Amino acid sequence: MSALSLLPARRPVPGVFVALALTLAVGWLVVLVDGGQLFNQATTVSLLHVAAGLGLVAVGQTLVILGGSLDLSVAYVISLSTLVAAETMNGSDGALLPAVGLALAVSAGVGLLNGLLVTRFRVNAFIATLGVGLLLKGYLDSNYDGPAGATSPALVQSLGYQRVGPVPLSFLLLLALTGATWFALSRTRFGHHLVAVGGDPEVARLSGVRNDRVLVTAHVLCSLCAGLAGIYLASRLGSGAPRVGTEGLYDLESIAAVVIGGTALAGGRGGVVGTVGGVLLLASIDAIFNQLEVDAFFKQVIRGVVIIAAVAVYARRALRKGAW
Amino acid sequence: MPTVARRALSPIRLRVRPGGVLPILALLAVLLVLVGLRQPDFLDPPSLMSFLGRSAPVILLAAGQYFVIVSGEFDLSVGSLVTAQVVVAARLIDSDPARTWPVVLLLLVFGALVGLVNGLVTTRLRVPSFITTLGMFLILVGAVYLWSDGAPKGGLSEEFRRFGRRASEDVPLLGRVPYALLVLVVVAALAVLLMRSDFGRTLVAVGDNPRTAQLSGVRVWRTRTVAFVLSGLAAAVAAILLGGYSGVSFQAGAGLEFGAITAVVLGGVALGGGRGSVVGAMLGALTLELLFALMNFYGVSGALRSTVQGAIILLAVAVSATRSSSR
Amino acid sequence: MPDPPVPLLTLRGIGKSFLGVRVLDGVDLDVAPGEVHAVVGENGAGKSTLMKIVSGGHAPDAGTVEVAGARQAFRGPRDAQRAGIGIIHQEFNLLPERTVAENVHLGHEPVRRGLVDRRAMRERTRELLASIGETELAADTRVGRLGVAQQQVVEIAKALALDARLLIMDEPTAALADHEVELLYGLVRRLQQRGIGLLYVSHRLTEVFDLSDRITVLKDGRRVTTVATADTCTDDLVRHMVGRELSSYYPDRAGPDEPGPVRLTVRGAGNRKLRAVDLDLRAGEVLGVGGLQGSGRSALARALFGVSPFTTGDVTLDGRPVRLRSPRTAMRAGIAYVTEDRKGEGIVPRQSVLDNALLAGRAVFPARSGHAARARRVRDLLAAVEVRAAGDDQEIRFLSGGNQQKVVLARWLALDPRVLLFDEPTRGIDVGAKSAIHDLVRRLARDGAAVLMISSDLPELLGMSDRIVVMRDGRIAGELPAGATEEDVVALAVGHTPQSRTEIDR
Amino acid sequence: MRRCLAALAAVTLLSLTACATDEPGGGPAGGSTSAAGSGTGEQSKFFVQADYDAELALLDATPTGPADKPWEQMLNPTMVDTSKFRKAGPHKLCFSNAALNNPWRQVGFKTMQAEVAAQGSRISEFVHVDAEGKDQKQIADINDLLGKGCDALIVSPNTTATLTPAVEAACKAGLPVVVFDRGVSTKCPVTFVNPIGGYGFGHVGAEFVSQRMKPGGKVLALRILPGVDVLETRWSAAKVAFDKAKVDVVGVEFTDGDPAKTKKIVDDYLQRYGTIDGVWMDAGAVAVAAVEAFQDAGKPVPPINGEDQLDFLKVWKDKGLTAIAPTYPTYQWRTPVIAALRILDGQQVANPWKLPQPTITQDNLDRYLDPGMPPLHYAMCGCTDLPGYPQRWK
Repeated sequence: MSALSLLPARRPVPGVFVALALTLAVGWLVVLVDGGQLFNQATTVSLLHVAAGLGLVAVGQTLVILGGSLDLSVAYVISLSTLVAAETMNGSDGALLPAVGLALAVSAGVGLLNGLLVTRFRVNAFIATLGVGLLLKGYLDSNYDGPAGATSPALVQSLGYQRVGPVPLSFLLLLALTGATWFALSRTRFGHHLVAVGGDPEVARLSGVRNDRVLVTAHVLCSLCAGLAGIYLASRLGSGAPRVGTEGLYDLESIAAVVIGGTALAGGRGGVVGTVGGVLLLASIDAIFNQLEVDAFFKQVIRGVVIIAAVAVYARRALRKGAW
Repeated sequence: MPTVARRALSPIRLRVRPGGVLPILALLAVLLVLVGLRQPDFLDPPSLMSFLGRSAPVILLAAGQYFVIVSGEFDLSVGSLVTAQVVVAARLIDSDPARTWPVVLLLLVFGALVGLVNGLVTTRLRVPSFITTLGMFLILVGAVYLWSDGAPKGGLSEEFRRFGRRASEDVPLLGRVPYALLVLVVVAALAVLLMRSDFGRTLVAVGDNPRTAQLSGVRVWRTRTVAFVLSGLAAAVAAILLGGYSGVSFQAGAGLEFGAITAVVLGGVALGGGRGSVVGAMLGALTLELLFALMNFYGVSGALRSTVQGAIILLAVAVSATRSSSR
Repeated sequence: MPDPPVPLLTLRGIGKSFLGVRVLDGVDLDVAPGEVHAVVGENGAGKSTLMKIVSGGHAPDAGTVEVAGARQAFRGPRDAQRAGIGIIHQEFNLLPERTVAENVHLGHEPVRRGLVDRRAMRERTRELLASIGETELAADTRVGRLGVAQQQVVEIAKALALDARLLIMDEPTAALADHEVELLYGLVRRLQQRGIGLLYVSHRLTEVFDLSDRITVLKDGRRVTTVATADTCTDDLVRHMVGRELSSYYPDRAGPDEPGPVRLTVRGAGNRKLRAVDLDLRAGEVLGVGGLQGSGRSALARALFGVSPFTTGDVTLDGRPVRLRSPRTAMRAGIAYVTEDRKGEGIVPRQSVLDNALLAGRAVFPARSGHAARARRVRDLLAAVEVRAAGDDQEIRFLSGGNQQKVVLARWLALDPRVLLFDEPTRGIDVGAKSAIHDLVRRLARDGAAVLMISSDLPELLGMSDRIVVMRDGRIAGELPAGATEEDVVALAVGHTPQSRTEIDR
Repeated sequence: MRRCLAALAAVTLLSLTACATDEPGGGPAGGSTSAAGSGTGEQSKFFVQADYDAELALLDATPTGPADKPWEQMLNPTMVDTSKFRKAGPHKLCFSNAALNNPWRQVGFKTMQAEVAAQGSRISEFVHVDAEGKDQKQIADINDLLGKGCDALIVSPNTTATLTPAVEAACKAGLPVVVFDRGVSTKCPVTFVNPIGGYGFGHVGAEFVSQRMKPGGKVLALRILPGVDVLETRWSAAKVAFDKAKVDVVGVEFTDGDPAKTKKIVDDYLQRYGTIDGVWMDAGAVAVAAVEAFQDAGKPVPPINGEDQLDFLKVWKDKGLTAIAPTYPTYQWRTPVIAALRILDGQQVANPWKLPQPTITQDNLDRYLDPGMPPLHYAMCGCTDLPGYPQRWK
């Protein structure tokens, strides 16, 4: 309990983990009956890889959502980041670090633009990040007619395919990022201020929080996370891919994972641990349905229902707590 | 003592205030001038009429989205709803003209029903509408693919397609007037009337401050649900016109939700509710459509279009946002 | 240590305009260490704007702000905090989802080796709370779980956490019950002794006289006068504020034959916050409801209006049983409710004055005699209650609090209600508008409406009511006739045992 | 805004300096870009002259194999030995599918399922995993399938370059891999099944359109999406044809496969240029919409190419269009199953297994137009002899 009591808002384990456990248990049973095996090594590795990709984005998305904002441009940032990384590396290990640095720098630049539009120009986050996404889309569409560049073999072997037992390195990266973010939220001024800005911007402002700076930082961090996801995807794919972000629906799925994880869409409540739960839940549904070879469209229907139901449950809980 | 008995506000001041239609009219005028410079015959009645006709579905969607946004919510499901409607229509009509009208009716009911579900889940289960309609989006796309085995089946009858494709010929002065434009004019008039009615004013009040509205006897959940139903109905009408215009495809409604929201915001309506006019929202959609036509006329590279679109939206919204932030 | 000759705060020629409207004009003011300097004035006199300028919320257009002799140009609240200026806001500036400690330290979390020192935060919070006599409150509690008074305590601790040299209190007692006000008095004295200067903004003149050393009166954005408290009296002050005598403060009460038949009866009614409420309300009378914050006063009004309905008991209206399940059913039955939280639930801020006034009618009653006729009627009502606005299509948020309240009143009057429930109808409203509203309330009763009026302002409660019921712990503790004293009310409200701190969440 | 531009500028600079070469190993890049266009702008970096020449040569080549079963035919085959994969049946076949999100893939997949059913006695289990158009998911899917004891793996990659590492990993696992539709940048799969390819498709359409219109006439090129490799090769071949024929390509527009957008684009181009003398499309999905746009504007439909979708064939026949339909036949979905089974039998298979890529012309139009099938069905499915026809495809 001592570790839990350190959670930022002192909330119990988000219900998403209960749902995750249930889903896995039921899924395991059903798959077993179907004659399959949910938890074999290959499936677990696949599940964790899918989770890692989405998770890296969703952790960043959690930050902006906690701050009462939103980022719809992450999908394009991911694509851009894969390309910047892969093209800079160009297949050689020597350019690995500069490439990673450059990809992150470009991503951070996009985040800065998002943040400034939301704060300085007071553009609603939905529209601002949608617009920035369109800018990036145009750039990608007009400059790339397909995958480009080549990821350094060292990165492919390490981040892309290395694993410790059934756990891929990338998933460990996600765990590390989650830990760092959790720590930042609960133990740094930035984290405290971010949650305050999301909870009530006016209260935060009058308490001396520099809302704009906090939100811009959150947007930069969010884009950095998306950039990191891009680097990971580049290491998985072996090259930069101009459509990988949009094809993966990383924008909407990351938001879905965040809210399934119990973070309020309006901001000010929630945390990054729940988000990882949300990501794992979505990835588990994927894995189970894969094992059962259920039609992808049916899965999409289920996904829609899960998202709505999860948030409805949180809403009910919040209502029962009453008072506020 | 000056009291409210004095009604001395100049009409100009009325329109420039935040939420007014003047900025979008100005933008529209600039685009019209640009089009006129490049393609003078675009402004001739026949081509203008056909442009308005083909823009009708998007404008209708913007109007539907306006009801939801002004009441303080979002509807991300309209695009998928349009797709679903078109695919459903094709399969049910199966090129049989006799089924046209029943199916049209069914589509309207279906649209209203989807709106009703969106509304009830949002208001009664207190799921933020962004999530509700995102979920509905996934459900509708998944369900329609599932139902049609991944490829639209059947076909639309010529009678059905008439609404979106054909025109009333030989109208004095104007020449050809597309049926879609007639539908648009009727629906737009209804929308304007609705927004002037008690319901319309109440809807805006709900978006502005739902607590106050509730304590003034407004059934907030019902009002918002009706807004979602209106959006669903608008999507149904848009689907009928769009299916008529371009035929069956899974791409029929793709991305329309973002287009509609963008249009509404461009038209001066505040996300979060409580401000803006339905006329502004529809003008916003018209402006976006004109922007696309403009890019066709100026030969902007296909791939660069989204950049131009994104830049214009950001610029327009940022300018109006910084201008109206009167704190 | 003797006071230094330099004042803590010196304002010179402060001016500020919004959208071309001059809100402050050449205001001078200074506060010495250990001094309580009260600022009074009608609503719209510019007090809140002035306080926001001092605390860095607004930048002045003209004039200078000096803190301890050093000229300051605050770019935000943060700069003001650094200069040692703290502010306690009228509305709570707390985050319900965060703990007490997190709220108290928001914006200046203690940091050790780059990380927030949570232990230091908790300990310091405990110390701060103890220093203002609060020992029960745990630093780890979520603020959303606290009652109103406890939240006020957190708010004060939050201001103190900054080691403020100058503390601004903007209507600090607005949400407090009387015995809590006593606590605040003690606190103010203690702060004074520490050499902290206080800027004290309040509508409650009693408090102003009890606490302050000097008083500055603002009117229409200008400073009318600054006087030593000892050299002035209430009458003078009110004259400065509104330019008229204190005399006809409250309209005459109902005559002996004015209260008509019983209009509303409540028998054995209760819900989560109320128990066994029995009540009769007559046509033509003003029934005052007193009690501490959280005693169930607002819950009573909200139950009668169907917001949080009674779950047990019976209510009859004009002899017929009614079930008040929702505001709509209440409105249909002829009940109107003016809420205490005008900003949060009274107005739709970005809509026009007319739309605000028409809101309730549009929502519930179809316009039988036509829309034009209804709008005309509402316009007449707006004129009758003397709303000051640039026009009835002006957005209501640009109006002063008093004028907003008048629009809200017009909204309900348009429905010809038989029962009117007022919850703190004059809170945060300037003296002029206050007496206009008092007159209106009395006139409504005289015209045959039954009025139930909740007020924390004891003189108002005593001055306006024909009868008073006092609530405690969700029950009706007792009834007092007109002419009761403040002591009677307080005795009933606290149940003769002082410092009862039972709080029921609103 | 300025910052964004700066960021974009940085990226542009970067891409200019960094994209000169590409990874080695038979990938599509690395070839010369000598055919840099004149009228239609710079040639795509997807364009490889050698591949282009080879594909165009294949268009006239005579296939080996049964004439009535084009899905078993091979063009200029080079056979490879597969004896090391020989195994006793029945077999478990696994299929990692890029997506099922368009009618072409739907028709193809149904055809494949029917083929599996037809080979029922030899296949014990057929596992299908849909990557939903996500590279990342397909990589995970392939990895997942490796743990399922498959006897052979069939892959239809979502993207050529990005799926290469995953396919390589599958090869290393020792089971025979058959790739079809899009290729991968590695030689490790036993065979790569596909029809002649994008250059052939693009060339046939463009050549037809440019021959049937007046010289120097105006062509509108309608494309689905940028950045999809199959479609890029089609366009790059069309470019060569148009530049050679010296026609004026007045616009290259992306339709997103959206018929409404298509009609608007055609409408605006008609308004801008008065007449359009030819329409070329990189895929048939919006061909009917383009035709309608001309009809609705009251203009004659110019020479146009579509694909073998029945709605287009029907319009073509009904309205007497001057049209052609190069195909990317869906019968290629049958071949991987056949190939996998042959490999498991130890029979030789061609690598690459090039399938013929018939073109529907005015002369053979009636043969392919079956009014009983749904409008978005692909005529070139080679599925009429399969179990469940026609119900399965309806």
